[in-house]
Amino acid sequence: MSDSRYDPNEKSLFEAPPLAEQERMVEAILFASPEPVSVREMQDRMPHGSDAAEALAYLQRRYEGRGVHLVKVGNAWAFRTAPDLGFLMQKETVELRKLSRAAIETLAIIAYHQPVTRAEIEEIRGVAVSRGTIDQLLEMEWIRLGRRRMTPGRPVTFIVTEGFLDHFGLESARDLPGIKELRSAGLLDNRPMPGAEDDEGDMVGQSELFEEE
Amino acid sequence: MSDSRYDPNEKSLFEAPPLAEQERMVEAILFASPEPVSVREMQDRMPHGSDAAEALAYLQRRYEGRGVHLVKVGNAWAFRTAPDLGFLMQKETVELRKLSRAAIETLAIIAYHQPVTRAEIEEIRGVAVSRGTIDQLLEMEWIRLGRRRMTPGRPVTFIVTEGFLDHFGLESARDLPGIKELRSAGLLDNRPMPGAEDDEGDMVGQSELFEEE
Amino acid sequence: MAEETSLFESTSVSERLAAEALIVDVDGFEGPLDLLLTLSRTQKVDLRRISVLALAEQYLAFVDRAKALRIELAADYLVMAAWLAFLKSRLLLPPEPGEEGPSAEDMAAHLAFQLERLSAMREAAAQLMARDRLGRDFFGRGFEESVERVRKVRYTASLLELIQAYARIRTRDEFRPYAFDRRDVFTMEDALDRMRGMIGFAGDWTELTSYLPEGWGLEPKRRRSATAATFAASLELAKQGHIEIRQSETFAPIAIRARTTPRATHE
Repeated sequence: MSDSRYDPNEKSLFEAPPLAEQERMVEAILFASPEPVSVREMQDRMPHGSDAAEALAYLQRRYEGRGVHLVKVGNAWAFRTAPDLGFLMQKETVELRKLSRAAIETLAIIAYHQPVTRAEIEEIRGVAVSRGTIDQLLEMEWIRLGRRRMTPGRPVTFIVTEGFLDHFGLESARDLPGIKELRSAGLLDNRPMPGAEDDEGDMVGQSELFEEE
Repeated sequence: MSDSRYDPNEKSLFEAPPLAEQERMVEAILFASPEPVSVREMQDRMPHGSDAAEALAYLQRRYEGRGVHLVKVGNAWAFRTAPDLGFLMQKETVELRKLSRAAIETLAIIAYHQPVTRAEIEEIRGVAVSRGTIDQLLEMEWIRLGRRRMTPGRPVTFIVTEGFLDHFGLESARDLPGIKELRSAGLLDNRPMPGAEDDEGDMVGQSELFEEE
Repeated sequence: MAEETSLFESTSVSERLAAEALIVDVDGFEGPLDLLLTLSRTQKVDLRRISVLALAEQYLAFVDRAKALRIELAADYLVMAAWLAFLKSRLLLPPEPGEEGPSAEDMAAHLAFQLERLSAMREAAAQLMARDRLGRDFFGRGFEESVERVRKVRYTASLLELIQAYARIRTRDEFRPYAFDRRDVFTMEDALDRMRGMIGFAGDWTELTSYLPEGWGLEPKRRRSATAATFAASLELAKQGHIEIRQSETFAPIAIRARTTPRATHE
């Protein structure tokens, strides 16, 4: 295989390179980038006719059990060192920003209930969410604005980002720890206070996210 | 191998981890480091009794022919994408930009008055035409050189190309509408000032103003 | 409480205290729901089987104690206290016939749900923060290979833009904004240049108007400009001692001639 190097100049226009070559290409692209790269972008950079997704499947198998792993982050892919080798990396460790208890809880509520409005976060925590908390999470690029809720006042909603998934090693918000149990226990439902006007309309929460994809 | 993860806390003090584990460690260290890492430094970071050089030799063999190679940089080692895949490290973005006002005016004059010399363009526009503007239009292959004018100095003339006609969906430059038509089509909102009407008479365009090609 | 401990681990004590001081005023509770959750733990039962009545009593007792200690309670706590007092009375008394609104049981169930949900979120947050994390437990590529961005700029224009550009040029005079039109302006510099060339031949008195440049004598606007410039230039030349000027009476034609005598003998 090592001799059958792919020369882009020799390619016939519509013939895709062999899969083994595509695998090498995906490997090189992902190695070169510190950020996750979307399948779409890989595909755009690879020669015509390539199938990045298929090449990725092979590559992922190849790196199983190695010192670096191929991981999926949302719709993108990245190489990451195996978590069990973290102890070797003191040198690379970046000081993680300390989050307040309020920020951590707010982040978790957004992740588990997304898309979620500020009013809903406050309802769950039983206390006002300070502007600074949301700002901090936005600034860290762990949350971003989602679609506005189609209820009176059209409040903005918050959702978590790909950066959040990357940081916590999650493939998607569906992989959040315990989310299935929480949902089946009804703890991710919006249950308005009995007798209170349901001014948020139908607060669909995570179910919305799941239907979408 | 993938199950025999190395746990630094369980190691007996003087027993080196298995070579396969050492290979994983070297792989992770080299992957995560922003700079090439020397064998000495790897050794320092790995558990006691490890042999970084040997692990490195195995790792290098493993990456032979892959999309990334293990390369020696001075006294240190680093992963680099395979040289034959350099073409993947280009990300082409096509940016559409509007022609500058000077360029489009010059182009318009050439289209309406071709073949036309630079001096004539300047006379019509009332300002000097920069070399760069003409060069840009030549480079875009929207204009090309016509015959030299048979006047003192034998100046070059410019005419529009097939590519120009193609881009603007014209069969010939003669299809370009005149000022009167523009006005009646509402493309010019200003009304002519009294006495300025003869402007249009001026606009004889290609054939009358200059000799035919 | 294990999950609480791990939650707190990620914040330094001083930061935590500072953050809490901003939000609450009593014992570091983050609002009434947080206080209720903490109180509920003393019942040592599953949150689903919690006695809301007992909890309400605990809460009200807490608030009373705080008042006795003259601790200023935030409005949130007092609102909750009022609501719980109401709930408590509803739970204890039989419903009045024909009473509207939700039943006391529904309200109590909702409170229990809120506590359970908050507790679940706390636990989820702790689990989340305990995960392997990028930059701490696992790492991305350290070396960033330069991905060359080949920026291809393609210029474009539409036919309409082309036509409008041409129209703009051809009709510029019609609608251009006011600009000082130099075509009909004869400057003093122009006049000076012109007169310097001619003055040597003017031995006799000559009317100033005869110095007007060709083509400037007919159209009134141009004539005015040229006359003014020529007159100003003649004054300048007189001042420099090159010519003499005379005017026989007011509004009479002005005449000039070259000076033959040095300026020193000024008469």
